[in-house]
Amino acid sequence: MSFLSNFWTEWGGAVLWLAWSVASSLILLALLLIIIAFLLLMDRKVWASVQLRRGPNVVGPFGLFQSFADLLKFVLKEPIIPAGADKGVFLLAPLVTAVLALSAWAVIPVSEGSFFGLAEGKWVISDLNVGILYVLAISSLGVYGIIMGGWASNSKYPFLGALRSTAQMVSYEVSIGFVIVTVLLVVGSLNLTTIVNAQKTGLGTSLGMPGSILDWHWLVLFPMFVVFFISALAETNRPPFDLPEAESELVAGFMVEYSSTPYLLFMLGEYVAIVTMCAMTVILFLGGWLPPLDVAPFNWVPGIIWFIAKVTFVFFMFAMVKAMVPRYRYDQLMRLGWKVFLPLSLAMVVIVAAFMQYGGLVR
Amino acid sequence: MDLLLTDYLPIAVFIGVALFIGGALMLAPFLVAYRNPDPEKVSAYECGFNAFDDARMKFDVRFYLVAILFIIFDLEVVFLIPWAVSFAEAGEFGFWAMMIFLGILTIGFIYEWKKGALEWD
Amino acid sequence: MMAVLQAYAPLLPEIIIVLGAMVLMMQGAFRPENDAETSRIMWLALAVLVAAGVAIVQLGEPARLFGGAFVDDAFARFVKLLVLAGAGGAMVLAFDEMKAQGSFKFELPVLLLLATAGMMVMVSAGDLMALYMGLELQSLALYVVAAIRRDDAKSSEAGLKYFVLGALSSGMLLYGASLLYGFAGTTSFAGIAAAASVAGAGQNLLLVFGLVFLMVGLAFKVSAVPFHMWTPDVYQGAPTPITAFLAAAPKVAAMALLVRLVMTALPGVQPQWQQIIVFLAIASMVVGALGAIGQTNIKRLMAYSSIANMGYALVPLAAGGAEGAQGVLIYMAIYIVMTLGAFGCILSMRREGGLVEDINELAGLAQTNLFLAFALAMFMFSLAGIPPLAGFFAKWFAFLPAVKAGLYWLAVIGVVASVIGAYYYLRIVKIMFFDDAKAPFMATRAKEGAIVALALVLVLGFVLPFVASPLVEAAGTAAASLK
Amino acid sequence: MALQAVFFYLFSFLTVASAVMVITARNPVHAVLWLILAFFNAAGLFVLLGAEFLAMILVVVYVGAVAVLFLFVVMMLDVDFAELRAGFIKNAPLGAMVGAILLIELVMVVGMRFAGTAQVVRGPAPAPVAGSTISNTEALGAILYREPFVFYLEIAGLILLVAMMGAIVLTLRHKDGVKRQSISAQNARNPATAIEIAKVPAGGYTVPPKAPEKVRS
Repeated sequence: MSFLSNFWTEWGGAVLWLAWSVASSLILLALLLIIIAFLLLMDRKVWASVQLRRGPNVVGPFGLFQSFADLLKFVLKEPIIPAGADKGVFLLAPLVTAVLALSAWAVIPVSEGSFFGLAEGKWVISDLNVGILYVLAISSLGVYGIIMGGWASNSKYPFLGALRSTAQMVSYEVSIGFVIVTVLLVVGSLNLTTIVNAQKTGLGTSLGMPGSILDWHWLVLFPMFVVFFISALAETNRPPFDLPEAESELVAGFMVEYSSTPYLLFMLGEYVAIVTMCAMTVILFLGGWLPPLDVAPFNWVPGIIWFIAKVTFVFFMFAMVKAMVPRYRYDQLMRLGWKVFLPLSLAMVVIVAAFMQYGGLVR
Repeated sequence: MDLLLTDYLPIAVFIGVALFIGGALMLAPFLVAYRNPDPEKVSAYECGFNAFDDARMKFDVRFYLVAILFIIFDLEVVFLIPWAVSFAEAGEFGFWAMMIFLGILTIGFIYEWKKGALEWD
Repeated sequence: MMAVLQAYAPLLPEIIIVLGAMVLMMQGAFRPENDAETSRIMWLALAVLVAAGVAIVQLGEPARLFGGAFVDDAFARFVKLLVLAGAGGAMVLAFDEMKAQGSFKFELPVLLLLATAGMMVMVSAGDLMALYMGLELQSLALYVVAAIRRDDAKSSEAGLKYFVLGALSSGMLLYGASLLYGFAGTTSFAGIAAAASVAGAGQNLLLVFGLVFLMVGLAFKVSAVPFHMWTPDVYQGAPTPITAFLAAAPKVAAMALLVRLVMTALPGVQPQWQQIIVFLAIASMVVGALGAIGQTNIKRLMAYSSIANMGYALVPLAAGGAEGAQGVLIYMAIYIVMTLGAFGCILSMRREGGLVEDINELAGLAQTNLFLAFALAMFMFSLAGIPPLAGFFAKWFAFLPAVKAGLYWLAVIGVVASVIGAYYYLRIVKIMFFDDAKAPFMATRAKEGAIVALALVLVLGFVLPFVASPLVEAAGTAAASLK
Repeated sequence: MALQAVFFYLFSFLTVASAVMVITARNPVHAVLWLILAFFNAAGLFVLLGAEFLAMILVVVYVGAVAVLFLFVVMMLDVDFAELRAGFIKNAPLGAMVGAILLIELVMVVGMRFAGTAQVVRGPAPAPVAGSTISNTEALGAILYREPFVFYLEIAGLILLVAMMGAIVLTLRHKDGVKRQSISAQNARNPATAIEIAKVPAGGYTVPPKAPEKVRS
């Protein structure tokens, strides 16, 4: 007994801390995955509606449980590892994709203040000083899953898909970097919470509508908002930039040889990355958890609800783009990235900086 | 120490939990699913044909050029980030210092453009 | 605003070169790519070099900028003029030959200008970081230039070898620099000098190891033995005009950097670096002299010759002091002239199929082209150190400080190595004048002829007091300004 | 403090171990993957030092960009493993010697520290002001863009410029007969330039006088 009590006095804090960390991580991950399950359904529903179909409607009411059924199906499918594949790398690739995509969420704040009144609680796992760089780093690592999967499959379509994908993601990452720099110029901090809070005042305030939707960065940095949104599509291999898995050319690109849960992990990673990008759009440009108007009914709603609503809205845009825009050809894709977005975002960096230096635009 | 404990350890725990979930999903079908591999099933997919040769091949040097140009612009972004964050402290001198830096790289960008390095063919 | 700009006036030569390079780059990018256009850009690049030279002469008071990272003193100016001359001379040599080889690209002059800018930063470096940045700017441009004939396996290989070994040496240099930083807590030469002048600093391992690694890195760049392995291959593989460039200006810049580093940052530990320099000098002189003997390829021969020459140039540095620095500067000035002249002759060894590099093809040159044979003979005599040619005086000013400093045996080894070296230089003369004539070379092209003639005049005329004494004096002033 | 030490040794060990794997891995792609792991651990070491910005940049630049290039190169090259290994064995003694020298030096330098013969000639290392809330990114930004570092910034720009030129000079090739899309030409098309109305006489035929201008797409 004395051993136990000694243990508790010495290590109790650490154990509690660890338990709390694991618990909060689990809560966040579980919520995230459940939300993604429904967003996936929404993606398919939106797509179906645009094409005048009904979409999944069998499992549960309105097909609400479709994604869970899919999960079960994947788990029960036979996992196939091609004979010529590099087994270790082949299995590592989907794991890397999914885990990296998920780990970006460790720094994304979904609201502010304390978490249901808990002293230890925050609305984010870790409010990093360099949060935005962390997200940038994680998203720049997204290519590895694809490159590893494509290479390890030892099959032609995956290889070609991986090549295309890498060049594509890499090309649009530059514009994303420049967009982030313009936001940093306006905000002056790499911390994501600070970036959201900086949108409490801005253009709307000077126009006489403080704390409103007009304060958010999407208005002041409108071209950057557009560039970021489109680059996010390209960065996550979403249509119309889904060349790495263009089914009419490459069958399924880097995922050709995958089946069962390894395939599921790729899909999961992809959707988590998409939702991360939606969340980043919301944080950088759409005021995070801030209500669109700082007046009575709106500011009663908790921040988390606003955040989820906004993310859902951006995801809806992603889904609509997928449904409506035909796929780009590869040369057009590269042209857009290098010859339109790159110069545009670079010029915007200079313009915003010049405005701040000489035009009296102060943070 | 503080930084480590308050900021990065939770991230490590989070990644650990994510890894656990991912690993569990990955492992599940190997435990529960029916497995019956045969040579046809585990051969590389090539629209029904047998693969002629190794799929890993030499490819266009252009991909490599894209990767190099990306590194250069990525570094440019890296130089811009601290500048953007400390924009007020850097002052007018810092502003023009960065403009010269960007000017040098813009010259390089124009050169690339005119040489056709940004075209895909 | 003007006041801010005025403070940066000492940077004017560098700014001229960099701006010139960027303007020419834009011109090349926007104009059609053909030989005539590239020729124009080459001429403009030469004009930029001249403008920078004029700017250097016109500079005002010596100054230190950026916390001592950029030092503008008489030493820097002298070496910069040498670098500009070397770069300009090699550029003139590059015109016709690069055109003949079909790799006449406008990027060539632009890269050479940027490399020159890097050398100028190196020469003015008063800080380990400036040293490294200048060195990298220079090296990176030269790696590309060495491989510029990308469809030629040899040129690509030369570029790759140069790059890999250059990167290795940069790594060594950085490792040494980080140790020195760990020792002194600062990267500025003045700060290191202050820290190193504390009594007993010579026993500090951080300082000693840092010193060693810095020396190794720089020895790579000046191709001093035992870090010379890349030189023969790169010299042989790179297009000949590029080899001329590599042999001239970068050597001077790296040597000057070494001089400034040991004289201004490490005067407190002279015994330590003196040992290293002595070793490098002896090894380079001996290996350069012996290695050249078996060579039949004239570019490889020039590579060993330059290795040996670096050994001779290090002799006065081992002696230290202003006189030693003066000896190095005089040696490097004459070395540039001899090297460019010799390469001008090598570029004239042309037959229908292009350049001829085999020494035996020179047989009987005196009967077919007396001027070329005479000029090459003079450069060889000069490299061998035969009076009254310039090379003799170079060695004189190199060995004199060593003798004065009591390094008799170093001077003796130098003289012995010179005698061995004379064997292979004289062998070429013998082949040219006494062997049976082979098919004649094509007529020497005007630009190469001009460089050869100019170098010949300088080599022959160095004995005249009005040629020698301004150089010696200027080198003396430059050396004295090293503090 | 113990926790920090644990992580320090963990990261250091993994860095060294993966560096060893980089040079012993049979497959160059695996070698690059090990290298990436080494970069990650180096980033972890930066975090332990409190250099968050550098840690993130290390990941963004080295893992996100440089290693991608490495992977490309390794995938593009037809590396002959047998030959590579032969070369390794041939050069191993030289490499081992250089490595040994470096190791001995490091041990001596560290040993000197423990033996207490190291003289501290410099002032205390710059440390953050206690209680300051400035992040290290800001601190970096505050010195990088003014004297004297602005000098290095501009030279870094020039080095990047040379790198751009070098990459293009050495690798860029244009294929012949590539049809490129000119979006401006497409947008400039109008009915006047694109179509022609020809009157076809009844029972006859007509040959267009000239082919309509083709716009490449």
